[in-house]
Amino acid sequence: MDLYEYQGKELLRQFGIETLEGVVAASPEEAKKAAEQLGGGTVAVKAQVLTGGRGKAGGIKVVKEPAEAEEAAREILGMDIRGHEVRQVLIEAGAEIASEMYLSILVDRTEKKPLILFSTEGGVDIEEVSERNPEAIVRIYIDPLVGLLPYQVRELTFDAGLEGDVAKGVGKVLGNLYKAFTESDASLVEINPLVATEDGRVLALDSKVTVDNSSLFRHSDIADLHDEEAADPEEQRAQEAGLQYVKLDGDVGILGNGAGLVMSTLDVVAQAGGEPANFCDVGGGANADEISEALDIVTANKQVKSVLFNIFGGITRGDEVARGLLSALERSEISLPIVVRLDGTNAEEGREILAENTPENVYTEETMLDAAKKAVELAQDGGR
Amino acid sequence: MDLYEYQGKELLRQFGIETLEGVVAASPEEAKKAAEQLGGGTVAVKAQVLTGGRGKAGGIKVVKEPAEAEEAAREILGMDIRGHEVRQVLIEAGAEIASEMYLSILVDRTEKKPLILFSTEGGVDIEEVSERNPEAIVRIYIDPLVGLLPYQVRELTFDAGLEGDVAKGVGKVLGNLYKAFTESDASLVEINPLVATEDGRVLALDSKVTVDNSSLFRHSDIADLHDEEAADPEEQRAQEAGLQYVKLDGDVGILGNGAGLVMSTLDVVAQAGGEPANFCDVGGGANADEISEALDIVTANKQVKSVLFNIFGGITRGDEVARGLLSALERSEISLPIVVRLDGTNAEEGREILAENTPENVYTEETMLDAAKKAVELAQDGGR
Amino acid sequence: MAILVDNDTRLVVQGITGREGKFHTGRMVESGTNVVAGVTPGKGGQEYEGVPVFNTMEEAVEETGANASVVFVPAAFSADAIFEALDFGMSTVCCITEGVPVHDMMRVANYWRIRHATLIGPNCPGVISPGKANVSIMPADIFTPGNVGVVSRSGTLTYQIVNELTQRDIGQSTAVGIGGDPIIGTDFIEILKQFEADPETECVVMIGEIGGNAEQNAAEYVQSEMTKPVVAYIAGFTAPEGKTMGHAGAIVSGGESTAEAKSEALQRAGIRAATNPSEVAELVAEALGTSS
Amino acid sequence: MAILVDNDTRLVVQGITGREGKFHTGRMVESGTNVVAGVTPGKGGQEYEGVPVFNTMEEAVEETGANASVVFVPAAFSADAIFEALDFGMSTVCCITEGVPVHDMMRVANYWRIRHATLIGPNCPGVISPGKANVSIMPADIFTPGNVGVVSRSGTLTYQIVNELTQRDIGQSTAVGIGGDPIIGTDFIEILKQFEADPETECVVMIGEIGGNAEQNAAEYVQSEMTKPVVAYIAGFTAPEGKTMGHAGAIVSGGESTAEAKSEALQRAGIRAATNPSEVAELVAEALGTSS
Repeated sequence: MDLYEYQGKELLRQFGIETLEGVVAASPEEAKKAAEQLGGGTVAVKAQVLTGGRGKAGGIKVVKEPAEAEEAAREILGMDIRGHEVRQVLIEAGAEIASEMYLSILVDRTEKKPLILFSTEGGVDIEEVSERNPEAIVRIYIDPLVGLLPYQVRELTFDAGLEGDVAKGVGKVLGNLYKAFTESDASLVEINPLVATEDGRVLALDSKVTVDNSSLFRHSDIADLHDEEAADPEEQRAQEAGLQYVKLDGDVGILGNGAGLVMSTLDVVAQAGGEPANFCDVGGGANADEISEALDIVTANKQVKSVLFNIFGGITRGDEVARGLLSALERSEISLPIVVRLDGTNAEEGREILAENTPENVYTEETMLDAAKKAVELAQDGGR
Repeated sequence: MDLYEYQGKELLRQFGIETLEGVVAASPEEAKKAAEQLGGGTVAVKAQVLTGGRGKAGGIKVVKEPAEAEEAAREILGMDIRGHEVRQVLIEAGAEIASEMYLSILVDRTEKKPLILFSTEGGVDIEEVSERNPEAIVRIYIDPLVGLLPYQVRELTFDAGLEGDVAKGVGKVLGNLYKAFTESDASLVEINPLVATEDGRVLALDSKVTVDNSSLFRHSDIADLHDEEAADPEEQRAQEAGLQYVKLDGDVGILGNGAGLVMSTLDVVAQAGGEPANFCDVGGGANADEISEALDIVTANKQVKSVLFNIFGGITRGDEVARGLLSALERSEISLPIVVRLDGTNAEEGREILAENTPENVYTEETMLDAAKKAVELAQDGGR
Repeated sequence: MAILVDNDTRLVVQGITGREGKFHTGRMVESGTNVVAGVTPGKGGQEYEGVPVFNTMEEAVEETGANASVVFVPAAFSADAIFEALDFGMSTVCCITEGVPVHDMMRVANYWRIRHATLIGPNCPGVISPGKANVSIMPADIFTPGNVGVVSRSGTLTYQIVNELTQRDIGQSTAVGIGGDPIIGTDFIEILKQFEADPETECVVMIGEIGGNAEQNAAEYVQSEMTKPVVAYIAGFTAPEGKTMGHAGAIVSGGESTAEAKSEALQRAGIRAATNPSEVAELVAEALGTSS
Repeated sequence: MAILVDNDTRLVVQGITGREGKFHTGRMVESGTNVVAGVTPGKGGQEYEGVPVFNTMEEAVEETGANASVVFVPAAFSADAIFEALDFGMSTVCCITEGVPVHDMMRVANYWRIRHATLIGPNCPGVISPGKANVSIMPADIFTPGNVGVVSRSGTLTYQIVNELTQRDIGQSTAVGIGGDPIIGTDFIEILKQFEADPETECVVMIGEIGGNAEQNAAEYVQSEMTKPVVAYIAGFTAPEGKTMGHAGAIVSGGESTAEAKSEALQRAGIRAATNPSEVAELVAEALGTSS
């Protein structure tokens, strides 16, 4: 689960990391009031979206007075930044910045440890820095059973060439950030830029925090921050139904059982010249309710012109799957062409059941490749 | 550093472990007032001493009303329990006890891990239980990097045959006790007995807490509890001078450099038929100030009839040691016979220096055995 | 032989009395696995499918000499169950449970005892050595004994591919589902190493997907250390950036985590890569010299 | 040969710029030890006795190829220094510092990397392999090369005994002061094991004291595993219960921790036990067949 900048900063502050003073606004008027509240001087108006690249998209403006803040908010609110609508802006006080740095902690999958990344080249994309000048990034792995050790903090500051107050300040932020990372079950906490001010303070000018979804049961405060409005309505509905669903741009709706099989189905559809409209994993069972809900969600996307249902019968046998599917189809009023490919245990029996009972808009195929081709063809023919 | 029962209980309460209500009293009058404050009913009057066996010594009395509490306190205050004078009593409310258990966490030196000991046979000496019925003790080692795991708590309660509220209550106490143990840098936390009450609560009826002296720099609150009055005055003075000193019962005062060498010196004196009056390690150097302070402390014990000074010249050479000793002797006015045994690097030179310059009451010997014999002989001759 | 589980496996089911635990215990027993014990705190003394239930792993191991465990306990308690299994000497631990917190898994993965055991999962289908032992939730009847080792991050995709192998009369030595989470116990490399050493295994199928860079590391290992042929398949070429595709670990989050990057690494390492699942069985047949 | 430290030792001194660190670095260099680096945070770039000082172990190891370290940093920071030494691959770490918190040491002692290194101490005099390397605060001039291994919980008592050995022309292969704290890195057994394996060592002197039961464990080990003669001495027969005798770990706190119990265990194991320090050299001479 991703947090908005302002939520992430609130979390950082809870763990003792300093940020600039800021107020969230959802309208130009609120933005103006916020700017006044912050003293009436220079403020930054920053789009709150759960994606990167807002700077380049014009989602951040620095203005000199409240009236300008109102104007900037009017421009930014409602913007679409990489598919995300801006519904809030953060109005933030200014600061005299002496230097910009980068600091993050993430979960390193290979080492299975928290990894700290630090660079004195902050404010830019860290992947860019990594490619251009890998030496400029200090990397330190933490043993999660031991925690962050004092020597590792020193190593970071020495390796980065920090000195004096800045070294001390960064060390302190790092200790607090590691605490925030572990105690919030984060998979990523990133401060870019982490700035040193002219008066020697070190503070977080931006924040990017991702909390492990699997841990939300023990972080109800964070779970409560989940922003349902920001999610795609079909994704939201799928989540409520316990389905794994991701919306894409194409016109071939896809359902299947098992994440790997569904991902593979998307690939095969693309290879057949089609464009998948979504990823949808219905899980292991052949429960008619679940199948029918999944079909409804997939076809609620008006771009979908055909549906490919790819099932491998494992523990749930092919004949049971076929019956579940039929019962689901009976209940729904989908007129779109549906290609069913059924494989695995008792697949033949399942296909026979389908062949005898299916409505006209349902086609069965034996292999994934053939099924994909058929679904693509049907979509190109216009579907409904 | 050992805590008094009432201090240990205060610590346990800070970590969420329930105890009986209690008040400390330093006089019979205070004891009476305390008993009244606790409701005027049955209370226990318990000697506060930093040693075990107070029960057998008559240091605990259960009384039915405040006047009796006053009387009991009068008997207990001033008592000598295994060399410890009782200066305070804890007046504690009564409880309906259903069962007595034993729970402790200690540092296991061999495994280098915290070790939990639990028994449903509480209220008695655990070493006794261990000998009589070792099966009655559940032992669980904790990995200090992982901490106490839920499965280990279950294991303890299942292995001990606990059920229902008592199992839950003991589990909760254990979690809190482990926290108290680690966060206080304790080397021992012991609750004996840990009791289950008739109404299903689990609480600590006694407490024994030892905090690692080496950790006191980060526990100023605990360090402040150090009871200077309870210590032997010479031990207290030695501690202030940074010397390792332990008072014993004999008449041969002993000084040396290095804990092992001094322990060995005590043993050799005993083998020679003498009785060591103390253990005193003056450390590695040959600083005249330190030697003179150590000599003063050792001879402040009026039982001492002769002194054995056993030095091994290592990095500090024998000649330097000899000069340090002479300068120390010049300053002090000790008339007791002092046997000096000097060995190690430049020992011969050192002995020569001593031979030429020492006052009459100083004897030099070449070997530990000879020196011990001489010191014992001199003590038996009456010393001063 | 086979790897990880075989006829010598004495399995304990942790969380045996839960819905999933019960159901799959029945299936594992049915497919010939020597399930010697179950553990559910508070249910000690009961029996399920002829399997005695204990309160603790300590008791289960003491009473039955179990040497491997499979974990079905709920996600919030899975790490605790894994620690318990490791502390009582299990040489293989399979955690089926989905949704185990990543930080819990990091702690487990860095525990010293893990270096003396093989942890498969979490969020995995388990391990099956056809005809010997089934420590998994996989449909045992699509498997058949043979000489192809399978290691995969995905469940149904594995079934799909194994089914096609079996249909071609190509049997499997062991199939290992290493799990779809960001932090898993055992990565591809450790399993590849065991297959390389297993005399029964002659060819290995590796099924990867987007997220992380385990496939790249595996490719390097295959190139430098393995003599046996490896056939690979990667899923997720059409996955968009930043979206979790079903598995918590299947997410494109930078250059290395894309299917393209993985595919390129495989090719650089000279590994046979299938472009769709059905091609895998063909390439395996080729590699074994049994293609018709 | 020798154990732990020898001519191949490339030593880094952690806390080299402190009073003790400086003083003993001089002595270690003097006695021929290859001291390649020092570490003191913030003092990087300086030099002491010709030894370059670095800010971090990472840098010190990278620049000098150090393989062993000796720790002189203050007690509150010693565990951190030991973790740093272990993380950068030191095979031997000697912690001289006294007063390291017991809980810090328990954490260090249970860290997985400790299994790949030998930690001597804390609160110990260090290790010396006469004529080869001196990683200690011991007076090097009382030692002489030879074939007796010495392992001890005490400093000056070791000097006393070594001095008498040397006076009898009995040299030492390596002398190890394992330290007087309740929780130390390496116990008697690990050192005995190394002496048993060391071709240069023909007889071992073990010096114990009250507290814990390491001597009992060692006695068992000697009886069941060692072929080389062991001569032992235990100090503290006259120590009262519950009093710390100089060393934090030297305290009688129950049956096993007394000198009597240890002495009995030695006798049961058939180990030659001296009743006073001087007898040790006699018994060693006897054991080596060189008694006059």
